[in-house]
Amino acid sequence: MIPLGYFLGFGVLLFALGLYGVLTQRSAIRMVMAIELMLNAANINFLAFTRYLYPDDPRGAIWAIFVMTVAAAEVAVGLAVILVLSRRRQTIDVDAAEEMKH
Amino acid sequence: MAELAWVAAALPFFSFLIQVFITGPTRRRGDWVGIIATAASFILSIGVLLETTAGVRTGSSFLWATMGDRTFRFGYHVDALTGVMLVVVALVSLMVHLFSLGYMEGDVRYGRYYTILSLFTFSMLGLLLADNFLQLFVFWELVGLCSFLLIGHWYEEKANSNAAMKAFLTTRVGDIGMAIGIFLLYSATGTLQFEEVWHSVSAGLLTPATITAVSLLLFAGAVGKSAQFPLHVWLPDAMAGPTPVSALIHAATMVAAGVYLVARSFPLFSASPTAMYWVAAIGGFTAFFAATIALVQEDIKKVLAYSTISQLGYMFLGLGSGSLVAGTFHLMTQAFFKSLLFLASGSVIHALHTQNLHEMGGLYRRMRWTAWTWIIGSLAMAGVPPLSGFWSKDEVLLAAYHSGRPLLFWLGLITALLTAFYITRATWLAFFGRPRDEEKFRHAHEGDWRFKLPLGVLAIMAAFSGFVGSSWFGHPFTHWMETTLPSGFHLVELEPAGIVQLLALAAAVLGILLGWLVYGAGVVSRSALIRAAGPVYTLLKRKYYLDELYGWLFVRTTVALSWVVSVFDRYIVDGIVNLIAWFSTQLSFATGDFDRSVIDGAVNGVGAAFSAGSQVLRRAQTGYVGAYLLVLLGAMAAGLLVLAFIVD
Amino acid sequence: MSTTLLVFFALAAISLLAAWRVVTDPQIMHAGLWMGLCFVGVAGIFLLLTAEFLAGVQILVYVGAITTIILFGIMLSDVEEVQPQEPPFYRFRRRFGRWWQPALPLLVAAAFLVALFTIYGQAGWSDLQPVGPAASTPAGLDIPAIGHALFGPYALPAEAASVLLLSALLGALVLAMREETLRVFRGSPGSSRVLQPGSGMAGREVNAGETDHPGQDEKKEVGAGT
Amino acid sequence: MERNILVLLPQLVLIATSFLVLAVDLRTGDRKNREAELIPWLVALLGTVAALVTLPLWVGQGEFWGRMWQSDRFSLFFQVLVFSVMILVLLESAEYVRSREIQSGVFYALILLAGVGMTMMASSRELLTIYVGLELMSVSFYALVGMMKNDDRSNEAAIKYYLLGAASSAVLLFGISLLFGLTGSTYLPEISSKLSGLQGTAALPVAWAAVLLLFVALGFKVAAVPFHMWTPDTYQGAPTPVTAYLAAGSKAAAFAALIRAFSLGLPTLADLWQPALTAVAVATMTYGNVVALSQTDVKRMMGYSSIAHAGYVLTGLAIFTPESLSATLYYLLAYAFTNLGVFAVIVLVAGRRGNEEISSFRGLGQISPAYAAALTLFFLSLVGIPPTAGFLGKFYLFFAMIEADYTWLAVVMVINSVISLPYYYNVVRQMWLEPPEEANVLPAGTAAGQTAATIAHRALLGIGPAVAVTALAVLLLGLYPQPFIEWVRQVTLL
Repeated sequence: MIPLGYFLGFGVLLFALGLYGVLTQRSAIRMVMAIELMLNAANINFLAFTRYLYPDDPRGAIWAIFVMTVAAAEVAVGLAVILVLSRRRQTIDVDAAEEMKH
Repeated sequence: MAELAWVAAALPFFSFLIQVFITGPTRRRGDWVGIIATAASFILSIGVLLETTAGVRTGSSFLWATMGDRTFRFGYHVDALTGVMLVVVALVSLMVHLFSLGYMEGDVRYGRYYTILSLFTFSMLGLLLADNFLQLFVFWELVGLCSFLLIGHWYEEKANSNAAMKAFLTTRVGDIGMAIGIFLLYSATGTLQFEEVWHSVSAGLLTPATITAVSLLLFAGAVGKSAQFPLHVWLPDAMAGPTPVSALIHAATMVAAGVYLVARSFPLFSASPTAMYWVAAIGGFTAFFAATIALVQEDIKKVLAYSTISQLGYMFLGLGSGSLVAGTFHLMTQAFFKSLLFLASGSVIHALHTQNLHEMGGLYRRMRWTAWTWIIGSLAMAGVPPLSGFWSKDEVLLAAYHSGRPLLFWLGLITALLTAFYITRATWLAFFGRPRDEEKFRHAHEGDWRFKLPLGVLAIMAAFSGFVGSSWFGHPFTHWMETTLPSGFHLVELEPAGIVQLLALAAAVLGILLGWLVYGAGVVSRSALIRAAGPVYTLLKRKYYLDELYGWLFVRTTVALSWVVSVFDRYIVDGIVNLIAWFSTQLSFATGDFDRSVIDGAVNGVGAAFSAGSQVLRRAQTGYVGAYLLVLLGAMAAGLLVLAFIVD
Repeated sequence: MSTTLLVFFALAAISLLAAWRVVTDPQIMHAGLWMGLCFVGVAGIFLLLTAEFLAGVQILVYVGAITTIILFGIMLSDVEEVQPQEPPFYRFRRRFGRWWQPALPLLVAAAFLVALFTIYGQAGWSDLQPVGPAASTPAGLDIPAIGHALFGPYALPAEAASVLLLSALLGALVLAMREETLRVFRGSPGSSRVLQPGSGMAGREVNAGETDHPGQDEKKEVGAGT
Repeated sequence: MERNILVLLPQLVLIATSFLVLAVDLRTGDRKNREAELIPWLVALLGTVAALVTLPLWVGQGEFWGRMWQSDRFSLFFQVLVFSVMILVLLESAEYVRSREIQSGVFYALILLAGVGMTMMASSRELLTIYVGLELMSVSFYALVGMMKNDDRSNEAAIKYYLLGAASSAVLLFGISLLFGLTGSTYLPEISSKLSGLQGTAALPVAWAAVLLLFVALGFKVAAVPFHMWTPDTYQGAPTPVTAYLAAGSKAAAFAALIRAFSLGLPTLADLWQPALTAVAVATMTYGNVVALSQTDVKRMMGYSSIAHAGYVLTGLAIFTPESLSATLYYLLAYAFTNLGVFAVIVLVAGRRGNEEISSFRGLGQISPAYAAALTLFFLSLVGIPPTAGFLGKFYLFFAMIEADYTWLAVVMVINSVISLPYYYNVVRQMWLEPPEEANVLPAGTAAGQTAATIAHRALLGIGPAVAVTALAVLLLGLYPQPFIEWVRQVTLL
């Protein structure tokens, strides 16, 4: 049987990839995608802990469902904001939005 | 009556409210409200004074806030010290209210002016009535705010609003110290009520180090408020405000709040010799230092401003030398004669529309009333008996004499001489001699009763208020102060010393005489005086030519003797006046320079450092989301690394 | 090496590879599709964790909804792909200027990895085996149990989540809709308001169904206004 | 499992009102008519007042809805605070929304829904409810911040807030998942008891990591250094009432969650997070104050000021005594009212002058002395000069610090408040000591500014009451604090 560490390690790798992605991208939509990867990593943690440590508690699964729901809502609003950006500036490069600084 | 002392503070507050909400700040109807309220406060204050000097001490307070198991209270406390201060503040405020009727007539912000005067009077009386440090601090900030608003009264001129800012910010520097001192005191004693703090001090609950630290920090606040070296820079600039305001706030009351703080906290301060030493040292040095600067000021208000700094230094010298009586007594007399001088200068400025002493002259012929009251004020300040300043200055010098710090005593004595000298100079330049500006002189005229009445009243006070502390009447002031001290503390009875009185009198007379010689009799012309500065400088540089003198003496005695006579002629007889005058001039130029470059520089420097830091740090905000994310997530990753490998 | 372990490694490899491509694929549309594949891989992992229901939800929500929204977003925003054909380090230098700064994202990610692996190791989670029988679904991941929980003790946050969705709906609607569409929607076509240049523009290739709007004119307006 | 609908009454009222606002907005779609335009606003305002009014129906302490909802004095306090904030924000919005072409119906609905999220964050001991409340608030704010679609800055602010917010919520979730793995629970009291059982074991570093990740996400919301980077940009770009809402409401709610999570769920780790929070608090207040010195845009300046104040408030949590927590709540109360007052005047001035540069406050003392005086009062409160709410808030914090032997922290805070003086003072100087610049006033007939008389008249709608209420609150909290102190002391007996 697969040890818990494998799942957790996979989650950490996924989170780290998301971390790397959100830091290197300039496209707003890609940043959103990278953030979704991070959320998935959290979900893997919730389910792996439930399966291995707390098999009788549905709490982890509930959390996973909420994370997905909230992620969908967040992505919807986020994309709308990005859409306005693309309409105003003809780009989804977040570096174009740097009028306010210092 | 003493139980109603708080009403004295409440009345100006109601006047403030009425002026804000009913008469409106822009129309000129509020002035009489303010005057009536202040007059009522004054009458009440006299009642309070009469009772408290008979030994009544009372007070009451209500619960303001409970934090944890501690309570903080707001209330009032009345004793003889409060009584004296109440009368001084209410009287000067009333006189300034009256004087402003004429002085501020037709001003664009007339209503606002009276409104803030009421607020100030309320705040100042509240400060005096406070029975704990917190309340004192609250009113301390409020008077600072009023001062700020009044200095910047004519803000159309940039210099005025800058002066207001400088005053506000510079005093805040002292206030940090004061706030920290209050924290320390609270953490050491668990209370801020005066009575309880004094009790902890006398019961020995505080370590000497704590007492010293708290005292010095509180004194930092006093240094800021009372414009002592090195935080004195704001007061001369504060002269940008209307002259009656200078008389009220920057001569008689608010600047004296620092002295009041130390006097009020006397049981605390006197428990720490180190703190007392610093109070005396800073006071003595400031007294001398400011007096030298006052010697060469051309602006009549600046002369008075530096003089105020100097006199406040005197009060601290008195307090620091261990005499509560000396400090507070001088506070009282100075309030009267200095506000008198300011109002008289206001009268002159109102008549001439200039503040420059060199554009005045001969005003005695045009403005007798103003001139006479000014002369009374200046004689009082110079310390001529039996005017008020004589008695209080004598008390301060006596305290310094007995304190075992001869340097400070001599500094005080020289200051007395310088004081007499510069006030004589100002008197002569303004009121005597030929008018230097005929055009202005022709238009000069005495004001109406609104000018004369306050001057007259204050002149009477400046002349006679000293008797309450004079030996002729058995030192009643000393007995009043005795009653203000909590049980366990006693005033040190100072043995009268004839030599001190004699020296003080001599200094005053000599100063006036020298001033008269230079500016009145014209024995030495002023241009010659300045020219003479060159050779005298060489003289000093060559150690008075002593080396050469000896050579001549031994080699060619006869010639040498004649030379010595000539030197004596030239430098001693002719120049003794020049020497003193020159010395002071040089010193005041030097200190003035020090003032401008070093102190201002330090104050500005700290500000500049912060704004430079601000400029650098704001660069971190690049505007790129990527960079923001990097900081956010980078901090997170760094934190995780620390947790994983370092914390254990 | 057991079969399940092989399957795990295969799924993990697919997911991580897809995730890597999300970050690096030069075509943003492809990146979106890679993200979908990654989510599918994660769903497979959920199956290995015997969370069948969650795997289904993952497919439905993440692959079916979120990936689709993102692909729609890519199409609607319809601007040139900004992912330049340069290695990521080089790009980062352009943004941050200093030569060493491009390495920072990598450092951050690496630090996260190292730190968490260390911490997990200390917690003793590396070799932990599941409680109970390996293959069967535990009670906590059982569909009825989840259902009971969701509408039992967790009913309140579930209701709150619906309010959250409402809020997101409103926000997305008001932001994404063009001004004139909104006006039609609100029943006030003849509003006296002046449309400011650049306010309600559409992209060049809006969906065919929306061409009844004067998109061409607006495009000019955009050009003039921005 | 006590399923009492009454505990949720205020939230239900708000949600219902948001529906009503949307419906009314559809009906009054033709906005030529000024009165009709105000109907959605009025509905939202009345709904919020109704929510506030239902609070006396408080059903008492206890847990409801399967431990998902905690009704106690703490939640009551924050509900009162949030609803008051909402009412004031709505008062400030009326004119702003009209003049900036914002979709009023959705705008007000989102404000109401964000309020529901905030109160949820404060009313639960279960991380799940806190998380959903946080997201409800955040999602509403993403849209609210970017509501001015014709304004590049508003959109930029929304982009920045959204991307950083989404990343931080991912971090939060990862942290919670670790906490769940360690304790098997996301219910704060259970977490606490499990963690105390884990003291000294090798698994503890996981809890530390979780604490850190939680703090990153919540610190982001309260704008603590180094998670503050969004604050100035978002504050500057967002519609001004939304900025006020962010500063007063969002920050208070995030502090509520932070206090709940740390004092209830993680007190056993206090040895670890207390020094860390202290360091963050000092860095936060110093950074905010120093950088604010060189700002020229008043909203941006208030952004940095808000960072500084987050630092002050964090000290209360860092000291972690019952008194310091009470002081924190008192400070939040004082800060919320003061800040709303400041933003009300900013809305007024920006409406007249067309921009939010500090120089546009020139001569306000002459044009409308009452507003200038009020703004001066608010700034005095922000600096902490008596006799204002801010002074008492700071004093209470100082008191707590001194009692807990943190006198040095009090000294740092005093020095900080002096550093902060010049930038507030700059605005005050512009108002009182500078003549008004006529060129700054927009010519008559433009959307924003006409004559001073018109302004004064217009200001009566919303801004006037908002300023009056906040000014009174600031004075009341400063002069007669005793009842409020007693209130917050009861609250922190969690």
